Amino acid sequence: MPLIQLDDPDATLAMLRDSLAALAAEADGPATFRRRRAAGADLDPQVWRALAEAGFLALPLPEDMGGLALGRPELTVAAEALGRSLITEPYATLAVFPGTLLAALPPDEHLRDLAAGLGRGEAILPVLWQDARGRRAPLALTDDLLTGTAHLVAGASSATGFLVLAAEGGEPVLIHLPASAPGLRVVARPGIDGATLASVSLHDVPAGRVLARGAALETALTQAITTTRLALAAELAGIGARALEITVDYTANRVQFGKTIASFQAIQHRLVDMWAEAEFACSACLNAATAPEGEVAQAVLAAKARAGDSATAITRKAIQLHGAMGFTDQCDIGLYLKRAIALNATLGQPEELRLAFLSAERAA
Amino acid sequence: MPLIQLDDPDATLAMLRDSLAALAAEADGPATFRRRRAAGADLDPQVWRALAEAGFLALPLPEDMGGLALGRPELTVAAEALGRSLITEPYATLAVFPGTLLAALPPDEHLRDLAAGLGRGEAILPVLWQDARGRRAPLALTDDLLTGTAHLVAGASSATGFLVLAAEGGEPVLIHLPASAPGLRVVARPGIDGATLASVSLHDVPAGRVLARGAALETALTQAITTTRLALAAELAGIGARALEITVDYTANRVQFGKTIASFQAIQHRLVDMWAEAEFACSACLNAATAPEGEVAQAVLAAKARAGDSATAITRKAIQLHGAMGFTDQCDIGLYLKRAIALNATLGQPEELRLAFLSAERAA
Amino acid sequence: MLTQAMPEQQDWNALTDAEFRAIFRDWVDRTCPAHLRFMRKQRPVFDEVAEWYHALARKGWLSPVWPQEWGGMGLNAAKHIVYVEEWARLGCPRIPDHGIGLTGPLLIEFGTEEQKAHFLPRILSGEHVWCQGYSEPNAGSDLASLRTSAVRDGDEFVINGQKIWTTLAHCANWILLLARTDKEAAKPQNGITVLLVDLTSPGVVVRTIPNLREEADFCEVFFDNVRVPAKNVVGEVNAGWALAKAVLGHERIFLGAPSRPEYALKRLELLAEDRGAFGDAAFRSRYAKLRLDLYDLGSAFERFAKVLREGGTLGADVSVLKLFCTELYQRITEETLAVAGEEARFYDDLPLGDGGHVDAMNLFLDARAPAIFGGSNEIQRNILAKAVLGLPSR
Amino acid sequence: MLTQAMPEQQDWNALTDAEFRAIFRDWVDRTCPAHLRFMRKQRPVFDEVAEWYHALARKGWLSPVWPQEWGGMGLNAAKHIVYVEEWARLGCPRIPDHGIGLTGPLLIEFGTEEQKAHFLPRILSGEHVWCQGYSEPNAGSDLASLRTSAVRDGDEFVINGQKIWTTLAHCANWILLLARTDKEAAKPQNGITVLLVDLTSPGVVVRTIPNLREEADFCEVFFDNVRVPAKNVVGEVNAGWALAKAVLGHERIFLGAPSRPEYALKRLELLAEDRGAFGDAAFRSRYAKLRLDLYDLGSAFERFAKVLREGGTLGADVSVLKLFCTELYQRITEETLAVAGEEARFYDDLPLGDGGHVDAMNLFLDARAPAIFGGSNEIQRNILAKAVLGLPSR
Repeated sequence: MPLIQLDDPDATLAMLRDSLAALAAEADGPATFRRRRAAGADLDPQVWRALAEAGFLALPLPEDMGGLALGRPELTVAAEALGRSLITEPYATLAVFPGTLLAALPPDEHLRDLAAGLGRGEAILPVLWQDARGRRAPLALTDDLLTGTAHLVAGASSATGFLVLAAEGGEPVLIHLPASAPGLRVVARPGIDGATLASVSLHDVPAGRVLARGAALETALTQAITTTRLALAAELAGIGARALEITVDYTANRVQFGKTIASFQAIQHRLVDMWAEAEFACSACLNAATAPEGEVAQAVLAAKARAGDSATAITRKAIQLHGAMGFTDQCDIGLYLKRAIALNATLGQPEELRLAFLSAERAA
Repeated sequence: MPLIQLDDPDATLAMLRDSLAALAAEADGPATFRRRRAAGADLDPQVWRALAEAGFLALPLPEDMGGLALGRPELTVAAEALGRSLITEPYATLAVFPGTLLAALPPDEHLRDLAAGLGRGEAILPVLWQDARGRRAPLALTDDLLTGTAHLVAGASSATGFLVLAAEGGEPVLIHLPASAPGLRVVARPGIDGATLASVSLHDVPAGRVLARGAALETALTQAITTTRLALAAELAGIGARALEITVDYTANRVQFGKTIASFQAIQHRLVDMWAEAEFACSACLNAATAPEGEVAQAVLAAKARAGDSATAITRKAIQLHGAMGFTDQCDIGLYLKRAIALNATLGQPEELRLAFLSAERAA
Repeated sequence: MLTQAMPEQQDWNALTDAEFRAIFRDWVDRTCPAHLRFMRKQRPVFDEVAEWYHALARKGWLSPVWPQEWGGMGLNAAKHIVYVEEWARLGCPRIPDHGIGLTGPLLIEFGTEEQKAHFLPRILSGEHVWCQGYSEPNAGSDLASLRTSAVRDGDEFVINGQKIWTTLAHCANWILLLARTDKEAAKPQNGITVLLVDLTSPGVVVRTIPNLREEADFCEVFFDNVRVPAKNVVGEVNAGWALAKAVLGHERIFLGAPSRPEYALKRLELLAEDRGAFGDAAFRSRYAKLRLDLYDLGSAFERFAKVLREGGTLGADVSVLKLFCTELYQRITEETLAVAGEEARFYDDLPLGDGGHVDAMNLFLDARAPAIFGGSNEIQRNILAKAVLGLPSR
Repeated sequence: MLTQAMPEQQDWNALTDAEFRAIFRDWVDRTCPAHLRFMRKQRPVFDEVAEWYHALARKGWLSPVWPQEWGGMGLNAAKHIVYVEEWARLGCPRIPDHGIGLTGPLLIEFGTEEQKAHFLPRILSGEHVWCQGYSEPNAGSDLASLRTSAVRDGDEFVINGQKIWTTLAHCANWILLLARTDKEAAKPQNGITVLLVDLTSPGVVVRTIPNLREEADFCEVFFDNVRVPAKNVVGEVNAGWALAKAVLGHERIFLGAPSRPEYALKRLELLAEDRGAFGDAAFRSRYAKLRLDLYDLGSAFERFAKVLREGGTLGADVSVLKLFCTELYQRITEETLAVAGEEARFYDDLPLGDGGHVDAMNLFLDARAPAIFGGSNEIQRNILAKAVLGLPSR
């Protein structure tokens, strides 16, 4: 069955998979999804802590930030495993994104402490940077005061602080703000994957420490987006592959007209096509995880687009093949669909990513 | 099986169908296609004469032009029947288009004679008006001389004359030119449906009689395009429906692994989808043939787009279901595909037609 | 109970379609409450729409196809189509309609005079709210294999078993039940009986099944030695299969009515306008395809409606509408999520600049259902292959 | 006949892939004639490419996988992939390759020493041009049901029957024939024998079957009491089925190699540039999808190639490449016709502003074939359902 077939010479990847499997056995993914959704929460603190303890949050951080200094292959395998187990905490946006952003900045003591806290799960640091449509939010730093509203913020209610990407004059600055800063207002809305997303408004909030600015910040942001997209792609690939497996099992056991559904040729061909989509998502992620440095950006665009299309298509078809059962909330397959929709819509839907790939290629 | 289900209170349509069936029994469509292709001809004179004798060429002309003054339903049924029988003479472009163009112009004696000759099959009058991409050709009338090149011209080698749509100053004029006019050059290329298409160059050709000009001409042209597209749509619907029938027959008789191909569920579902496409093409044509005057333009855009997509998709899938046999030239199904491609590409591919529909609707 | 004002009745079928349409639209537009128009919820429960239900009943317009002697409008298929079209155009809410659409017609065709006299007025009054007890956990598409049993015991039948996917059973008080009365029948279709069962009877337990939108459209209904009077059998014992299949008739055309995708496309258009998507030629191209698919669905619907209008009957081929319609509905809602972009991460409705909302996710999730229910699209394709194309099974 | 210059041989597998690639590319680029590069014709006949065939043979590079002792390069799967990739990248023409790819490997694995010594050099020299006699009119996908018979008569077999879809048989002089030698076998797969048959034998008639492009790729081959020496049997009599199935091995990966869609996408790009289609965002969107599909096909191909590179063997799952590749090839050529617009009415190539041409229709028609041949995509899906997903048959 489809898996991202990475080389694993020293068995690090197998270890990561085992570790996540152990975690998933404790923290039942679908049950957590439903519990968090019912609570209107933005993450499940228990699962988040477990992820920290298993080292998943520190995975992309360098050693001097208390991290494991693991690379793209390890991140890919970790995210894939999360997808397969339907552990739906905001790993990509709340661990990978701020983690790789901090890791890519010119380091200093404060920044190292922040990142280390993030890796230990003690600091929860959503990045405020997107507007309601996912574009750069108009957050302004003027006379040491921050003003503006960021949207689509994961983990805002659980946050210990925020990383605010604002503009000062024409220059981007990154500021660390404590969650308790005065003039900061969080409004949460339910997300499709059972975690709330918030808009965070800043009204003349006294700016905390500036962590970085200018070109170095832009470069770090670009890197963080690419790495986060890779994690999202791998998670989507895991979701698609697992949803396929679940559907194969279901249809191979469900009997109609005296035969299993999976024995009908039309259903078999449908399942083969779903399997092919899962295979292609996995090989695209493999390619992105192992591409040479100069080709990573393009490879990641391709992988996120492919894995997003693949996971949403597979899970939609999986619902159909589950029949009436698939349309119920009690059946886990619907949760896979919802998670796939959410991740597919995070940091660029496929069409946008493909056009970015094409523009870069044709400009080259 | 799919058919354009028009009301037929006085059995005119049944008569038309019978008449075409008799004609098709004589003039074997596929055989004529191959013969005409081998000869590098632009039409088959024998079949064209038979169409004239059966009244098909005069069908859209008013009575004072020697026509039958029949309406959209009759034209639709005639074109559908041609499609089903794979009579692949350039009926739409060489009978319907010049016929309805002449019929829509302010009449005079000369124009009536021309049209009557067209209806009798004695005059073959391609319209010169398109450039190499199907846009309006830059044909200019200056000091009574015509200059410029028209492309995509059906019947150019068989023509007795040409209807030239040129610009004089800023104004459109329509000129009748004898085929023997000096300075007129025809270069033919093979078309995918076994009839050549030509480019016709005019180099200081003394202009013949001006048949019409100005707004009246533009209006007539718009009407002629709409009516011709309706004929094309109906012919495509006929092609698709007949290709489906052929494929149902073939797969219901072809045995593999001890069963007929058509008994495999995956093939059955494929055939059902092809049937649905044929059904929708037929109902779209029915709608266009019976729409009230003010809605015809939109209904025809929709019908031509639907029937074109449908016929090309059905015939492509039909090839696949015919297996190796479908890839041979000796199997008629390939001719249906080729004819579908040709008609689909005539006067606007589906994408272009859909965008035109949308623009008109959103402008309204 | 039956004290409504005298309904306004006449021979509707003697009017032209246009005349009937004008009369019907005018009254509905004046009468259906604004807050019930274009409801987000596909399947409101009885209490939410009771006001509109009773208004229709008072007018005598609640049951379009029942004969006038039983309080219906007696519409022929052509007029019924107008009724449904105007209903959709004006955005009237779906009412709990199993009594009107299923139990009523069944009793009118196969019921005893006593059954008709007792049950039909109670449907019109809203006293009885019906649900449909056909599907079972292992008899969904393959209904003939149902197992819920009804065993004769004196003047009663004793019911044991379980039904599932029973729409709105938790808001109903009666169920039209298919039960097995003969386990030894040669073919599983034989040995099935239709029973009218009071859901308030002892031994009945109803449990809701929340759907993908976390709404309780569906229920499970459990029967534990539930006693039903033998007079509540419809038709003959063991001959219920034919009855259950007989009712649908010309109404199959409505499974392919363009109203759902039409509504969804309107939402897509609103969102796209608000988000400026029409400025993107790639979106325009995809939107134009969906728009034309809807337009052509209208043409195809009209071709079948015409058959009914001229007094014909529909063949199996009418299912083509259901296939195309349900799959188009899905494609429209998928494009809506694409236009939503990053906002497709939200579960709730998307705000528009004018203060309105578009329920993108609600529609996307809802669109999963019609391709599954009412005979899944796979089953429809099987039927079409045999019945319309005559494809062999070997 | 066998008087070529000494081939340049060494242990290619000891080189890195990159080293081998550089050496191979350099020589091919210098040697393959310009007029044979990127030929419009998919399947040139022997005479059209003889020059290139002989150049390869002289160099010893004609047979990438045959062992060096038989005049091959002895490449392992990894190097073979490089060979095929560079071949495609440089636009070298396909050569009549049934001798190299089919008869040769079969003889090397199952042939007698005498057969090897006689036939292998004649393949390299071009004296023998082979074709493959497997399919029959009623045994296409279902090869086991073939009927062409071979009856023992002393030291000979007498062949009667008909083969079809025999690629380039009219330009070949030998055929690798599957024939039935036992009509009574319990399973139809048993009782089939592989024979080497001289096409110039009396009783052989070859007839071409023009394809959709009016080219004679395929033939029918008729056998009327054709006598074949018994020493021309490969392997055991009645045990030919396993042999016929055995040969493909790792080469199944090449059925899904991206070269055809890559070439087609390049043509689409040229046409689109010339026609200004990249200025239309709707086209850009569709083109980007095709471009990324091709890119991802490359990633998927690489994932399977890696297995071979590391010495592994491929499972049935490699067919996913063939499915995706052949269907992508079709979609690209369909989009090319859409860009052609009104010009999609032409059968011949479309002129570009720079004097070049794009063979839009040629590619569109050619793209119908790969989804049909080499095991139709329907058969591939059946195989994948069983072999990879383990789906039940009841």
